[in-house]
Amino acid sequence: MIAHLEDVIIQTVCRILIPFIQVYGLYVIAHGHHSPGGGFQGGVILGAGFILFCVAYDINEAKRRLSEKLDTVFCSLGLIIYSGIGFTCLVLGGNYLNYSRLGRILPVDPVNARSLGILGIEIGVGITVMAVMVSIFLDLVSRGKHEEGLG
Amino acid sequence: MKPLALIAVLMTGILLLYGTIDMPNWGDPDSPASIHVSPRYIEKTVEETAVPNVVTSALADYRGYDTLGETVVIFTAAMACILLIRRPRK
Amino acid sequence: MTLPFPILIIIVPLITAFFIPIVGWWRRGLCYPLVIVALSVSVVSSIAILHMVGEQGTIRYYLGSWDPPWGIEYVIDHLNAFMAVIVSAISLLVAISSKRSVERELPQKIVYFYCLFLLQVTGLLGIVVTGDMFNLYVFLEIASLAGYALIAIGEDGAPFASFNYMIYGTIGACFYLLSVGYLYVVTGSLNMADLSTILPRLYHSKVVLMAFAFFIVGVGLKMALFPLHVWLPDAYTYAPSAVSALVAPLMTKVGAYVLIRIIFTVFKPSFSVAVIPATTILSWVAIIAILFGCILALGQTDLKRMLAYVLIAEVGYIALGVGLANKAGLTGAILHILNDALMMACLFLVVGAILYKVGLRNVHQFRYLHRKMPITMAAFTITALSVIGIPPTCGFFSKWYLVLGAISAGRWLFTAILLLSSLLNAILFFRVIENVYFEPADAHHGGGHEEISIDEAPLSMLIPILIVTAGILSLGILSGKIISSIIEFAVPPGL
Amino acid sequence: MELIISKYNYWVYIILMMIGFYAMIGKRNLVKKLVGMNIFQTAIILYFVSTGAKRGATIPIVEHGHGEVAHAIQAAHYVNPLPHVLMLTAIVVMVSTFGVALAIIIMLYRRYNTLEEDEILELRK
Repeated sequence: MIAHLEDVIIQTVCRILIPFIQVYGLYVIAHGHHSPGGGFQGGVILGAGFILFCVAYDINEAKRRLSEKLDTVFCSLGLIIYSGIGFTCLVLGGNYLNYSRLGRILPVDPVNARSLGILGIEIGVGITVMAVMVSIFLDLVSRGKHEEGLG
Repeated sequence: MKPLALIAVLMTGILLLYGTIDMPNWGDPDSPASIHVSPRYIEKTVEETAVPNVVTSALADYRGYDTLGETVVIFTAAMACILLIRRPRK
Repeated sequence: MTLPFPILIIIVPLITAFFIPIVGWWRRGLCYPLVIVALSVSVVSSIAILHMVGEQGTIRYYLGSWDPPWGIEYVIDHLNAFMAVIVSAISLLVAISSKRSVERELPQKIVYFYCLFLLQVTGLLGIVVTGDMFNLYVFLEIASLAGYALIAIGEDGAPFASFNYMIYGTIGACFYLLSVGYLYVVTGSLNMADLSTILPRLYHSKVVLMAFAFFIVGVGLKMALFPLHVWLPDAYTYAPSAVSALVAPLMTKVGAYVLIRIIFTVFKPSFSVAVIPATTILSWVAIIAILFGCILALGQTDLKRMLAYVLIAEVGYIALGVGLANKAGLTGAILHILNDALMMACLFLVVGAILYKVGLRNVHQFRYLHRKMPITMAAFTITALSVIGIPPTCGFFSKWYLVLGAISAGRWLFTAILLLSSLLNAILFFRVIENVYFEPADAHHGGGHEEISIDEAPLSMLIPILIVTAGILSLGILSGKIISSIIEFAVPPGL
Repeated sequence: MELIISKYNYWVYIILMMIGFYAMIGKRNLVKKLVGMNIFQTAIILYFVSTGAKRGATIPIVEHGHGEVAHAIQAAHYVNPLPHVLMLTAIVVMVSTFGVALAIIIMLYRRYNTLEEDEILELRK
């Protein structure tokens, strides 16, 4: 077990750095339309921000901010958003995942409705990928016993 | 066991190489792959989905169902890790 | 307005799988009924699709309303609908019977077990229904990943067996992906129907030849065809009983379906029979698989391991039917997919019930089991007769068509081996039945039999076993009707 | 010789793939098998992405000014996006398989305290 040093330098640097990582992750998700990026890359960056927090502070500290239960809910929430959008397109009369049907409920023409549908998909994927990265990291690192911390 | 593995590896490698003889050269613009299906993605994406990034439009719209399957794959991995390793707090 | 059935089969179990972790935190007991409801919805919609296909012929469903070569499409003809009904029906029955054994083996992890159970079934249904090569790879990966995890939670040897299964399964999936890549480079499209129109011009190009070879190896690995079956006995023996009852009948059959789809739909029979003797090689491999499976099954004392080797022999039957590449052979193969799914489901459910109730695995310790569990052992005997191929049961009819196919293909050696394997199966199963029903000779000197109370498996396990046994018997009688209404059209043209 | 020059990307991916394939089936240690699996899958991703390349083409993001008439977009100017889309899926599949494989290895180490295949086989008997 690595002796957990209360290292002030690492913790203050992380405390400053992590918000910018998360904003950059949101930027990558949101700008999937115009620049390389999208749900997966943005979700991984958000997950990496949280993993940095786990490494800098102890896992119990991190679990106070994002509990095990909330993490599992986020995992399924992203996918529910994704298939929910597909399902609303189904309900609105199109085939599954046909975003142009969203134009009926959103005040946009079918082409921009597709663009909004893609943005909704990216958000759903981003949430799921972030939650999955955090959940797999916490499980693999602490070998299942979260309360014992890293290593 | 090791020489057997070596033979299997060499045989697969030779078969794969034999398969690449008829393939188009690297990067030539009129190879079948860049003529048959993908031109429509590039030319029509702004017109149909108002998304300039062709990869994102192909990923989330033209082949959006693949991405749903992909996200389900990563969701399965998360559930598998929880099922296999996580120990309930004694 | 008609419900969009093709997508309902996949989406309902998928969305339920997402809700189960959330519901599981809130109230654990709600997961099991949710799984049953989701699977029964997909059973109903797959039967409705089979009905619609019967009337209108092939159904095409464009995902995202993009037309085929650009978007992903679902193509459902007789073969797809038939497989979808088998997969969803058997997974529903296994889900019903899994309640007790899961509660005993994995008390805290029921929520995540059922989530992965549903994801595995969704993956299998996704493979069966899709008409796009890459989409098939994605759902193949979902099904196998859920399979690796479910098998790894079994008894002592399970994690190592699942690790080996993962290595072989990943090699198989990557070979499949590589072949899709080889076809993509030369044709430019990923859609099955589109490929089957472009490929005839390229039948003599080396790339297509290699793509076909690696398809066969990749799918053979997933389907545990003879030389590539090394991972199967350990994986299915150490898996928990509910998981082996789900994976054994379905995973290999879906692999066989993909093999049929590649050999006869993507590559026209003119390629797989005439240009390269793929089907003759396949039939020879299948013959060795049948012999290998039956002979090795003789040597096993653990019932589950014996059934795993019988499963390898059954996969050999299907591959033989495909290898014969004539109408009778292929009808036998497709009918055998149905029959074998039923038989393997019933056998593994019976083994699960025995393990749950008595905890015995060694075949020799099964004495007087017919008194303790009369109904379960009766079901075991009927299924054993079906595996051997005795007329009233369904096993006979698929073997009958295989023999017919072998004779019409003029392969007398194959017919001889088919009959020999039935004999080996007979020896195999009668050894077990003899242990169960008849006292050994040396026990006659003892006093009267001590009174054994009937201690039958719980109801939630017994009903699925009875349904499957009734299925085995009734489908045996109805097989003529099944062939004329479904399999007649499912057999690819041009054979 | 011309065959090798004009098709060298296929040679590279095959060599990489065979190294990974050998490690997967030849090596005894479980973690080395996993490293081989990673090389094996990365080689396939390299193959797919190299099929999409076009000489003299830019990244597949279509520049179009808002409002002014967009000049006709030729497909030859942009790289073929489809392999990139497929490989996003393959990368995610690789990561997920790796996560589950590491989870299984942790279970094995917790149970047998070794990662050598032959030692595990003996302990299991």
